[in-house]
Amino acid sequence: ADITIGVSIPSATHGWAGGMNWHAAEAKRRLEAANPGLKIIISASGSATEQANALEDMVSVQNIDALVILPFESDPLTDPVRRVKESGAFITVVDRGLSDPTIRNIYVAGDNPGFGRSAGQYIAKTLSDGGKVVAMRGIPTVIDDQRMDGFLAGIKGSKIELLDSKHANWNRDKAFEVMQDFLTRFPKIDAVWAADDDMALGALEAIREAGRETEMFLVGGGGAKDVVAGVRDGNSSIAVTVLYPPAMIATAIDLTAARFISNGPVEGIFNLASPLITKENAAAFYFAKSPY
Amino acid sequence: MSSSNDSIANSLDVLPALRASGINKSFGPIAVLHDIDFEVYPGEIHALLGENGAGKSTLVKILAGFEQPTSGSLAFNGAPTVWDSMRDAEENGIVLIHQELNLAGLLSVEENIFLGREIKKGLFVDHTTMRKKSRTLLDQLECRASVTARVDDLSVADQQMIEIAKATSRNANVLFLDEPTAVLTPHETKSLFKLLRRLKSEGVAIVFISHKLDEIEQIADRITVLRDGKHIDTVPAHSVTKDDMARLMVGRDLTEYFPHIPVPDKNADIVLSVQGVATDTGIVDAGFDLRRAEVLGFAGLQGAGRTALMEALIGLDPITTGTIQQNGTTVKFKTPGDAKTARIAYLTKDRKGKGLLLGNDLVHNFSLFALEKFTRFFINRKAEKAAFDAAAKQFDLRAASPKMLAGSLSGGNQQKLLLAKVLEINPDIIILDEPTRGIDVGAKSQIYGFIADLVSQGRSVIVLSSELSEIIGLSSRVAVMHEGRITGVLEGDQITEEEIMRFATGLGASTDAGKNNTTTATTVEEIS
Amino acid sequence: MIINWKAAGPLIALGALLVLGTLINGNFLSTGNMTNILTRSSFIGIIAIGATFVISSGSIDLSVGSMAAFIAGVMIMFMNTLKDLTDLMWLVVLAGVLAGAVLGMFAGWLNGILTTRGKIEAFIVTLGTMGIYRSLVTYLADGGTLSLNSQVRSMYRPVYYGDILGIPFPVIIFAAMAVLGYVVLNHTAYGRHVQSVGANEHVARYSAISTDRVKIIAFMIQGACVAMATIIYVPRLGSASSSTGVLWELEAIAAVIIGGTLLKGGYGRIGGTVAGALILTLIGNILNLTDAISNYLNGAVQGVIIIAAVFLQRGIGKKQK
Amino acid sequence: MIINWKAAGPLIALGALLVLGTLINGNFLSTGNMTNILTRSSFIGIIAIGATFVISSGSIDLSVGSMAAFIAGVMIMFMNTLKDLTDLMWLVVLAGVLAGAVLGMFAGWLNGILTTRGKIEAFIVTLGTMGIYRSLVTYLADGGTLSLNSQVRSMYRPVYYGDILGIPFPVIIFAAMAVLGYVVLNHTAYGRHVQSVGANEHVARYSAISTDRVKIIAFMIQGACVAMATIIYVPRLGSASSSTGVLWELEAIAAVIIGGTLLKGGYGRIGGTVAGALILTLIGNILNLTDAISNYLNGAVQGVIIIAAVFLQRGIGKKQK
Ligand SMILES: Nc1ncnc2c1ncn2[C@@H]1O[C@H](COP(=O)(O)OP(=O)(O)OP(=O)(O)O)[C@@H](O)[C@H]1O
Ligand SMILES: Nc1ncnc2c1ncn2[C@@H]1O[C@H](COP(=O)(O)OP(=O)(O)OP(=O)(O)O)[C@@H](O)[C@H]1O
Ligand SMILES: [Mg+2]
Ligand SMILES: [Mg+2]
Repeated sequence: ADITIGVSIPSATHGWAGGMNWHAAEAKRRLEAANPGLKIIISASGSATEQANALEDMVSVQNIDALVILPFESDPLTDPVRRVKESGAFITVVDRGLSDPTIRNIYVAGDNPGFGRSAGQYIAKTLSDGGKVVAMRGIPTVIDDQRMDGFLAGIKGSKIELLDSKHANWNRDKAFEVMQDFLTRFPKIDAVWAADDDMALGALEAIREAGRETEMFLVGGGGAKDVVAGVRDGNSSIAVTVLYPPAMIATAIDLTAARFISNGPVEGIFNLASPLITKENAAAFYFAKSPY
Repeated sequence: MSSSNDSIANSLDVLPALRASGINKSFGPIAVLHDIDFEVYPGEIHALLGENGAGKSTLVKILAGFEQPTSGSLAFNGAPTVWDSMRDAEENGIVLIHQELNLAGLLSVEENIFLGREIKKGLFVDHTTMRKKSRTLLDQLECRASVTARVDDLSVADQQMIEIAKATSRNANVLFLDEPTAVLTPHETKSLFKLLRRLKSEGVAIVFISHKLDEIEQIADRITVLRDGKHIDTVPAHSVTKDDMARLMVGRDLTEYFPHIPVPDKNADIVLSVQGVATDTGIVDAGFDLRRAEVLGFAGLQGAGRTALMEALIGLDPITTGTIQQNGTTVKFKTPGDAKTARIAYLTKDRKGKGLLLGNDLVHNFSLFALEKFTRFFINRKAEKAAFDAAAKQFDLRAASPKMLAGSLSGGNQQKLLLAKVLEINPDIIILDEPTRGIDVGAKSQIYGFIADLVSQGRSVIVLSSELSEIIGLSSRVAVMHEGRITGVLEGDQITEEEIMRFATGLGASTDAGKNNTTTATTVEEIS
Repeated sequence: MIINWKAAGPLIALGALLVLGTLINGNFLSTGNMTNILTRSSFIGIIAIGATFVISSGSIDLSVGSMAAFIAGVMIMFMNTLKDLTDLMWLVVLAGVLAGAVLGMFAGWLNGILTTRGKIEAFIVTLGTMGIYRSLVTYLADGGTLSLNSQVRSMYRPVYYGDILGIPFPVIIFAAMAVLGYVVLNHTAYGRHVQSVGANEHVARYSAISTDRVKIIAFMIQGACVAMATIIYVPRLGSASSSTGVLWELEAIAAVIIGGTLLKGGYGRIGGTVAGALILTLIGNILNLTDAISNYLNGAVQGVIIIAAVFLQRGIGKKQK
Repeated sequence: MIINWKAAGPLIALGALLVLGTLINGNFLSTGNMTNILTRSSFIGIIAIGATFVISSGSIDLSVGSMAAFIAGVMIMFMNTLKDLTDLMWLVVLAGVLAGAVLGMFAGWLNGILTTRGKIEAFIVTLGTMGIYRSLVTYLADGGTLSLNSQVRSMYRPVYYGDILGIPFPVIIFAAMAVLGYVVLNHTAYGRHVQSVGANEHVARYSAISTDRVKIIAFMIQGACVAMATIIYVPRLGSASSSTGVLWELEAIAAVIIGGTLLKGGYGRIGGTVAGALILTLIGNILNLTDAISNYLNGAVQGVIIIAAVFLQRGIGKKQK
């Protein structure tokens, strides 16, 4: 191959990551078919250490010309990516920025604080007379913190009372149980914010089981297709969700490939906003074939 | 009964190496030792005698610091002592060879011998020296096991020799041997006795436990007899006969030793016919016939392959070539379960490792082999318990409770439990490997009685034993093995120690009394 | 005073947690919460009943969590496919359930065969199959989530959400499995054999017990239990993904050990296992009912309670003896 | 022809993987790649050397991954604090390294004490401490990432990235630890005691060996090894978070077992452990070099290779005998 692009992403341990893996594979298929000289190597890693290993292998064995990376964590991967950069590769960072912004050539940025904020603001606006809210967080990580902080910022100044927030590990089963216990604990809940659609779906099941779906609404996040479909059809207690497109990896691969194929000097920051997905616009965010 | 307790003390005019006074020991509510006084002098071999469960092992464990007495005191070289731990005792040169083997099977011979007492060169262990010393120790015992072999790969007898070598490497002042000869052949016993006599001459105090009274006669200076946890008497060995010993132990006269077992006639049905069997465990072209209602003895030196042959026959090890016929039809036992279905039972000689679940209760152990008998869909615990009670009575099993753990039984009672377990399936063919290992004289004749009963019911018994007297006393015919082959089958008048030993050493029949005569004589001499 | 600490250990821990829960939240003892706890315990509980057999036999099965995810995935795909072939939804569900059961027993058999015939430590075999099943379900789901067709699901829902006389269906199954497990372990020849093989494999072999068979069956019981847990799991959320069942193996093993079964084999207690599963669920429930403890420390609290619960029976029990 | 399969098993697997890697990618055998593999193996390898002791002694330690994360977290916080107190960066690093070592040994000691004095199965103790350390590091990091101050880091960097005569520093440490471990296990009284405790604790006790002490020291060696691995890990990524070291325990145990050490204790092989660690790293490396296999199936490939590697020595080895 004339041009080798390495794509390093976290492995598909939960829905959103699964969607992202799928979009990466789609992009590879599409781009390789269209550009015979292009080779894309996707490597999914289960931890920051494994991802650092994968980066080393891309440099020393695969001789990549460009790297598209969605870092497992920002700080620990900064140095390994720097070493890739030192090998002369072009660097595209996706979603989570590195600690040192000078390393990257392209940054396709997700907006985690905005993700939380949109949800918070929506709830604050909908419950303008005040209301009681519980929140469901993911696995304790920086992203999770950013989303939560964004959410708190979103409801700041409103009459919303945050009853409690618990970690449900981006996991439907855990969310189901946490929600059951929230329902036991709080006689009145007006809204639930889940920092990920998988968790929203789990929580929804628990609410249905308790027969309290008319009492409260849910706000999810991520844009899982089941949730998007529900929002679109308006028949779900999940009123809205916040977009955090797993397809951003495809965008990043496209941008990186374009840099080599069209020889265009593509560099810079591409901010992906985290807009609300509502009944009105949901259809546009529905990908039938994506696993997420 | 009066005793001559102090005669040796007076004559030697030395302090006892170890003295116990007023020892009581209870396990929970069960008292097993009552007010025992005991002493052993340097340069003395003091035999401890008693029925199974009399408390011999418990007493020596207390003396060696492995158990704490409930009450009573110890004195070491005259000074009162309390062994806080076995380590404490061991540091004072008190060494105990347990009744059951205590070796780390995955480690080598040399590693076991020096375990906890490694010889070091600076920071590191000195393999070379330890191997050399191990070799010397084993050579003294005339044990040929390789010092680098894994203990698991050795025979039980060799393992026992490793235990002895381990004990002697400790430079003991007081050496306790709890039935060391139970798994040894006469030949090995002889090597052991040579060693014991040497240690004795070096001033070591030795306490020796055995149920083989002729051994006691040979080696002991004094004899202490326990019965039901009580001290019965301590006497100089030369003052008593074997019959006296037995009477002291059991409390009554022992009559007929071996029961009369009728010899089946030559045309009796052949229940088991083995032809040309070979295995990967060292058996070569083994063949024999077992008749209905007979006791077929199997004799041979240690490692001759008797156990290996039987284990292969019942499906524990694969048979590479050869055929087995049971009652005229060819059979193939792929697993011990197949043999069991064919009503063949095998009693292992390794009761601790392969016979009993030491951490389980007696009933569980008893019924394990014959469990189907008590099971329709569920286990009928009542029937199970009833069968156990019956067996316990039949085999004179002395246990505090059926709920106690098999591991807490005395050695001899474990053996009885094991016998009861394998006989519970009501087998047609019974293979007994060292059936009286660790059994006291009284119980021994009981077990011989069972064997006679089995035969009178038309069952056939194979007995493997390293006690020639047992083989000769019980068997109507004796198969002798040597290096994996059956070298001869002796009948009637041919069954003598000399003849058996000729075949066991591979010399063949004694019809030609010519050139081999001297060799034979030496071998027999060495072995008896 | 002699207390049987072995048996009492888990019960004391259970009691202590119940008191703690009551103190923390008034709703703790409500029927709703108790029902939730029991229902939730059923998954791990049922799996742990199987694990009691495997562990009693001296083995261990690390693959149960992934196996559950894999079975759930296959069941869902299978039912979704069948649904297009027939309109009889009950038939679809029944077929799915059967497929799950068969697959579970097959998976258990595979673990057993590799362990016995391959002479590979169960730890390694099941570490391997754990990775394999986890991968396969990820692959089947294309990295995402497999969701059960909603029509099938509405037929299947009662298996999780239904109840008989107010007792949720999963709880009934859990109880039935516990009774069955108890009877098999303590009142059948097989149960004795399992514990004998775990206690001393040589002795078992010399007692004409086919040790390989006993172990393989133990793994198959484990597989069947995993399948049963999965069968009631699938209708709950109607989905399976790569994150389904993660760490269930550790929870199941913890439940078994907390319950008093010895990890080295030879002795199993189904009653204790049930208590162990309840304890684990209770810890999670109580942590959810309070915000006294930083969320970040949940794992630490769990760790401390697990160690304490086992200490209650092992440490103290031993000393008493 | 008699081959010692026990010893050859891991080497054959290693050889097969090397051939496979070469076939897959021409650059596989390049110095760069080989250096990477060796360097990478050092973490798991060093931890696995400690695990060889624990497993030989008949215990198991599931806490090593979390322990590594916790030690890394504490080291980073400690160094970041010290950095404000002194300008001598080498002193800061030295103090951090020492703190890590002490903490590691302490954590090992704690596992040991709970196992021996508390009479709790090592599996449960270390499952508990695994949760505890994981929680603590999450708590310390406030749910996020603890990052080492960049000034300290530049002083510390060579410990991971430096080399002596072209041999990376971590590889040198790994080799040194392996030699040390080998000597201790095979040529000291302690090494024999460890194996005898694992083979038969009763016998060891009857040989006047203080079995508790032996086990506690084994856990402390494990702790020290975890600390050593962490000490070279910290400069690599310069951070610690709740996801640091996840599943390292399984990798370490797998390396040990692949290497031929018996899980039930009594027999340990440091050389095999080193081979086992290399095998595991190689699998990951080869999977990174090819996209012939769907990423989703990585775990399955790993699982199969692990089982196959152990089968090579256990299954075949046994049959030969
Ligand atoms: N740990 C224990 N718990 C309960 N009872 C025990 C325990 N150890 C020994 N016993 C009992 O103490 C009694 C004496 O046992 P001991 O082993 O000392 O007998 P022994 O004289 O050595 O018999 P043998 O000749 O059969 O070896 C037996 O009844 C035995 O069951
Ligand atoms: N060459 C061998 N290879 C493997 N196993 C063996 C070999 N020889 C014997 N064994 C096994 O070792 C065990 C015990 O051996 P041991 O020497 O005590 O028995 P044996 O050969 O039958 O001697 P004896 O005739 O005294 O009973 C048996 O289970 C036997 O199967
Ligand atoms: Mg005894
Ligand atoms: Mg024999």
